[in-house]
Amino acid sequence: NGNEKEGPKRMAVVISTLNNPWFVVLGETAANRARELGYEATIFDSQNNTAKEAEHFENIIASGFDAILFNPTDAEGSVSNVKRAKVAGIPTFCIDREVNSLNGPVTQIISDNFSGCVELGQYFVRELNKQGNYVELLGLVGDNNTWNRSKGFHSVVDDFPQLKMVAQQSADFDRSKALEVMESVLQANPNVSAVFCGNDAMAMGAYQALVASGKAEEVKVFGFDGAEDVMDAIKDGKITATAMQSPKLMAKTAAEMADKYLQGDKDIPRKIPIAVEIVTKENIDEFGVYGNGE
Amino acid sequence: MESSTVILQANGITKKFAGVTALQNINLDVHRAKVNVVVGENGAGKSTLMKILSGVYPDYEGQLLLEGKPVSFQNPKEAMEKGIAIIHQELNLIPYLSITANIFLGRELKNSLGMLDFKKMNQQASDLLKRLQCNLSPKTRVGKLRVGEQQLVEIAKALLEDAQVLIMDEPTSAITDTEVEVLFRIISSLKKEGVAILYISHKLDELFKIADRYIGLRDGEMVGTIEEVQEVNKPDLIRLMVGRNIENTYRKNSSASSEEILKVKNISLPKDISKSRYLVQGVNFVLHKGEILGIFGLMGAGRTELLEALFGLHPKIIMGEVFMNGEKVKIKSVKKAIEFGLAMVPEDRKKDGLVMNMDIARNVSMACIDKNSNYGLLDFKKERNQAKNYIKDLRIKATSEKQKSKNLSGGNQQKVVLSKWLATKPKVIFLDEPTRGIDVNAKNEIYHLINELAAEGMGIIVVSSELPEIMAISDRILVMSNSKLTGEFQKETATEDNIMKAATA
Amino acid sequence: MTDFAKGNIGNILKKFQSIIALLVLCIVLALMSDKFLTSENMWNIMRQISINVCISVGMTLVILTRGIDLSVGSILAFSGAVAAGLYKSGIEIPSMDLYIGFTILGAILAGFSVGGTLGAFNGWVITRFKIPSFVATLAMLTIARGATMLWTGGFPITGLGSNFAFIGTGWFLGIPMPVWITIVVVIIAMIITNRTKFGRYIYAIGGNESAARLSGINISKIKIWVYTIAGLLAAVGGIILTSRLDSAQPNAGLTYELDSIAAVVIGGTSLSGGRGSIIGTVQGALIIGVLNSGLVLLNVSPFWQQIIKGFVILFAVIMDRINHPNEE
Amino acid sequence: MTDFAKGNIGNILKKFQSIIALLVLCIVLALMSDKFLTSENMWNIMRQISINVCISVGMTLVILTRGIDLSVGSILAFSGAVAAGLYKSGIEIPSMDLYIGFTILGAILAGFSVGGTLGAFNGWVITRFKIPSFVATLAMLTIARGATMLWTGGFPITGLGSNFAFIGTGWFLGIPMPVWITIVVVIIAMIITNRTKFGRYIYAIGGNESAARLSGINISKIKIWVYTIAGLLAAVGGIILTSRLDSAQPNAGLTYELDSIAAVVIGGTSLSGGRGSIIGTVQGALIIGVLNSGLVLLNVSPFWQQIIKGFVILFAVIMDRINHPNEE
Ligand SMILES: Nc1ncnc2c1ncn2[C@@H]1O[C@H](COP(=O)(O)OP(=O)(O)OP(=O)(O)O)[C@@H](O)[C@H]1O
Ligand SMILES: Nc1ncnc2c1ncn2[C@@H]1O[C@H](COP(=O)(O)OP(=O)(O)OP(=O)(O)O)[C@@H](O)[C@H]1O
Ligand SMILES: [Mg+2]
Ligand SMILES: [Mg+2]
Repeated sequence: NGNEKEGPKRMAVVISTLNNPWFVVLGETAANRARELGYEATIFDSQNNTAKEAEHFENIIASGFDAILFNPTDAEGSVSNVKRAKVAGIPTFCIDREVNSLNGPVTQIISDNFSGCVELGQYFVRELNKQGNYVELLGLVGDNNTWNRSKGFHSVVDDFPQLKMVAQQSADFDRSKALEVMESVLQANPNVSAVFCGNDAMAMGAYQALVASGKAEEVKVFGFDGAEDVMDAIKDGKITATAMQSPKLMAKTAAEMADKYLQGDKDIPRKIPIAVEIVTKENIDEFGVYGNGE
Repeated sequence: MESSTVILQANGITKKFAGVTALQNINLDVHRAKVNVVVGENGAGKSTLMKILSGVYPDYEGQLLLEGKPVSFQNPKEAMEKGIAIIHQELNLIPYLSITANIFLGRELKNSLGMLDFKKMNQQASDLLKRLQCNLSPKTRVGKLRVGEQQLVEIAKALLEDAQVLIMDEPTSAITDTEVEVLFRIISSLKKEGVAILYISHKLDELFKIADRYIGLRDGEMVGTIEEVQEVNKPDLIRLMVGRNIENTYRKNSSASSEEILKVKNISLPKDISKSRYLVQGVNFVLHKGEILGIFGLMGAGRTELLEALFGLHPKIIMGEVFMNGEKVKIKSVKKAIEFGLAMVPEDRKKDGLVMNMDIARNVSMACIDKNSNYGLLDFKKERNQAKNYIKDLRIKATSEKQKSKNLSGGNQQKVVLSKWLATKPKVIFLDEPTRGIDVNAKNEIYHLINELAAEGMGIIVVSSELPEIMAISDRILVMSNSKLTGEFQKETATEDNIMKAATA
Repeated sequence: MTDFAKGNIGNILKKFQSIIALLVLCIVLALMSDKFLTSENMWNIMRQISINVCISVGMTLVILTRGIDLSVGSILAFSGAVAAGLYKSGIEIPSMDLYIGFTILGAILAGFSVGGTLGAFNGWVITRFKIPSFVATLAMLTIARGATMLWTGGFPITGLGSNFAFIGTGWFLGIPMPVWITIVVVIIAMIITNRTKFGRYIYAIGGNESAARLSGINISKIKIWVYTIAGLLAAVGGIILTSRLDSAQPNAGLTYELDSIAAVVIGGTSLSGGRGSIIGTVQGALIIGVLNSGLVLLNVSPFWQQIIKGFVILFAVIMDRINHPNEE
Repeated sequence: MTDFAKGNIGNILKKFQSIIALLVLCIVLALMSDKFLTSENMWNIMRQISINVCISVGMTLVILTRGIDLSVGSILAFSGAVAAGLYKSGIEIPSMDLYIGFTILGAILAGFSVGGTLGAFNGWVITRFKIPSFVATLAMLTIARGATMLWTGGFPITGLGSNFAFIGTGWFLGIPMPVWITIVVVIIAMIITNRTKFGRYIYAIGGNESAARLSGINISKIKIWVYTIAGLLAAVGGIILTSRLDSAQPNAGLTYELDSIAAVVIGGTSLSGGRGSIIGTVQGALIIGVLNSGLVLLNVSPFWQQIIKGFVILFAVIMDRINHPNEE
């Protein structure tokens, strides 16, 4: 193990993807906090690919990092990686997403997509007061976050028979795809009263489609993430709500926990849930972009 | 006074390719208003020299003088601008473009708007074609043309701009005798205009008709020139090229037996599914053991298609019956054909004959690879020895059996193709234009070979567009004209004009 | 005589095969959804394919020379990001406290020159070192994407304002701006390919490069220009996209190269060069666009959409083959 | 004489160029990081490239015949998912309350047959309709991906247990299993390409298809086999991956085709067919693998990594060009 080697200790920040600003924030905040605490920090991009992630872990173990701040690509697929790190004596600290292993990581600082979308769903139902046609834009259909969010949302909304989902399409978490898909969906379903989007990029795309077809007023848009432009859009009442996962808070906590652990203080809860908060025009002023914790 | 007769002069030209020295210190004069014929065996360096004169190869040692002034061309265009045009040995056309587009390629005419001037170009193109007495529409896609017609387009290309030096590297290798006549008429008219013609051909007979002086190349070196062409005869030329006399090994006594080795009944090959037009129609003939059967015809008669059909290349559409040694056979594929003991040396060795990137040994064993493998694994030693033997027997000019085929000259490539097929130990071999673009020496060697094979009891079918050749080597001559058999002659009864009659029937 | 007639039918089929395919597709969709044949939906489709058409026009030229360009998607993203970045924040050089601001036009031109330069670099590498376009542009695909990430830091550049948005979302004489741009691009490209030396040389190089060289055509020059144009048109696409989204996404244009190649090939352009047309490509892009929006209109599951698209591509190309049997 | 000598040096360079490139790379990395030359790291690299090597061996055969296979990534995902799914839940047909369970071996064979079948379909379409492999496999890329999504419903299939995991994570005689598998694949492939008729025919077809046809070679048969093998090896990769992750990811193998083509080309195989070697491809894959882990060891930012990789690909291919100047 690398604890006796000279020079500053090193933390690896493994992020599921950098193709989405939300995760870039997550990664960079964690890395910066680690640096503030006097560590070398390196960011690894798993490109939403559990195989790539496994490679990163092997390289990390080989080059003897001291701790891993870990944003997993897959609850199951990532477990083996965490275990391998543990065997090599490198502690792992999960951020944002869970891995299905209680004793694998030192701790898991998670904001549960599912429960987040449960809350969002409840707000959604209230906003539409229990009736109307709505559209759902899914993320990458191969990505399990897509489905965690979708399931959380439906676990609430499906109990209300007057809420009819007239279209469920994928827009790959991508703004332009969302714009195009939404344009077409609006052709088939002129009278929808809400759009639920799997992330904020898609929410912005959907909103632009609504603007283009002059429906921006009557159709409510719901996002997920708390990205900059969506926060602004909520301020201006363009987008109804998003779910704020506070990536910055999670990232900072993770880095601090890791520091604490490396200092020798081992008593750290196995799970540190970070509440997912619904951001609306009413409470928007309580939030910074990507959550608080400046 | 020199400059008046000599328009183009090459001093001490040397050209090396990776490994090979193609040209060694060549000094060449090209005379105005004359047909300067360059003769030499395959691989002597004729094409290479021409490519240097026409700017295709910008890098070489030595110097070129045009009208006494030193010139060096970076690309063919510069040579063209200086009035040096070339017809290449290989066709250089764009299949998907029209005849006009090909003729004007790189020299397009533009209208006032800077756009292509189709009208004007088509006009000029059709004028050129008329001049060549070829009645094709200039708008036809070149890909649709036959080899012969494509070569006419190449000639038209060279005639577009009035060059002062016109290089022709085997321009007649694929065109009909009538078309040749037209070309010669054009050449002599160009001569009158003072144009210098550089002419290369392996058809010696046509050289006597047009040559004003001969320049001999051998193994990349000048071996002298002949200025007085009147008293030059074939042996002289051959001596100039080969350096020694070679007696024509023409077919003296037939080795044909009465035993039928191959018999085809009423073979037809429709041009397309709707059997409205045929490439081959109702062909019947027999081939005897040890017999050399010549098939003559003008370009496009359908001879290649006939051979291809028999060789199992068109199994889906071929109609009729084939018998080998008396029993009916169904040739469903080339593989089957080879198993039945057929072999075919194709018309176009570059396209269909060889894998140019592979060495000689691999090419030779291509069609008989099972012979060179044991327990399913290839035996390289066997393969190389096989190739060595053929290089010896057929006198293939190559550094070793490991030399890549693409670095061989035409004639030697042809010999490799022959070896490849002889290696399959065939009972019947089809030779489609076996001597196209091959020098007298190699020709004779191949004739000799054919005779030997026949003597060993092989049945041989030779397709050729050269009447003298056919008459010289065949025991029996079939004539095809637009896809039908139009005549059959025994060696004795065959004469030039009754064959020609049948061919143009 | 019969032959002649047959030839004609063949030609007609060849000429109009993709149009026919397109019509069939449209009729089917119109029958399945009454929402399909609305003018609004038609404009949507037009607007949506406009970017693909711009890219595919460049791709067509490249493929006509027997090349391929895998880097268009990344170049699109980079030039879009550069334009957006410069327009929003200009260039600041604190050291010599210098600030250069950019007008919309300036920013757009900057984006174009980025696209053109990267394209030219592709062409230069390909011709100078005689390496396959597939590899050269594969490398550029990675490089330009990385450059985009560096430039944007992984964050979208948003909030470009309504003037910039006009390019992608505005209307002019009752036609959306992107469609206008595309029409102009297509017309110019058609003139170039059919009526100019340059276009003629493109076909010649694709048909038989060595013959073209022997005719004194400067292969390298033509090719470099072709790849430059491809890069330029990718940049045009990038500007349109950025302006439509009012945001330059770091991962914009991912896998656009595949859509574009699909459009070109469905349009009947041969990957072995020398045969094809701009108008065919436009039809190819239309087929894909109509299919995309149709599948969404019918609310087909995203899973099935991929499978169906795959088979449509196959089908279209097989049709082309059947109409050009003996061409490579 | 000098000529001869020069020829020799040339040959040596040609033979060993990618090895040289590899050594240079390794030395540089070893100097820059003491962690590089550890046996652990070496095994990592081996294990990491094993999947790419398996795929790239198939890709090499395809490219030698002058084709290309863009569908390997999707086929990898699909066959991995099928194997995992069958092993975990078997087949249930409630209607006739039938249940078929699968052993590990059974599941793996099922995965192979899926890969082989899709590959064979590629080959069949390409030869039967004479359409470019690029398009046929592009279609398959979409189709197989869609099929994977349908089969998995978009969810990873996980919890396959330690026996299954052994294939991807186990060690045998001090060597990781994936490396064993790869070694076997490579050796077989080398024998096939260099010493068998089949291999010779592959080169012949790539070198000059019509000459090959006239030599009695059944082009279609050979090609169909080649694409089948490519599919099969993609499946092998899929099994290894699934077992390593103890989970079949629906979006596994995205863009693997590009890594694989890069490996083949860096290994000196010509995209215009007929020239190249398996061993070269292995070296190509090694270069990429070493680079990947090296960039991480040197703690290069992910954005820069893409850019550097792009330039390395360019550099490697240009070197190949310089050593094979006059080959197509
Ligand atoms: N590109 C090349 N690379 C290597 N060697 C070459 C190349 N081109 C020609 N050679 C060699 O140069 C010599 C001359 O070739 P060239 O084609 O000029 O002969 P030729 O007289 O035209 O033969 P033929 O009458 O068959 O056309 C031959 O030995 C040939 O092997
Ligand atoms: N590329 C082609 N496209 C259409 N028809 C062709 C083509 N090539 C040949 N043909 C037709 O096929 C028939 C035979 O042509 P081909 O040139 O093979 O005859 P051939 O007797 O073998 O002549 P040669 O062998 O001397 O070239 C002719 O009627 C010709 O019109
Ligand atoms: Mg020659
Ligand atoms: Mg013929």
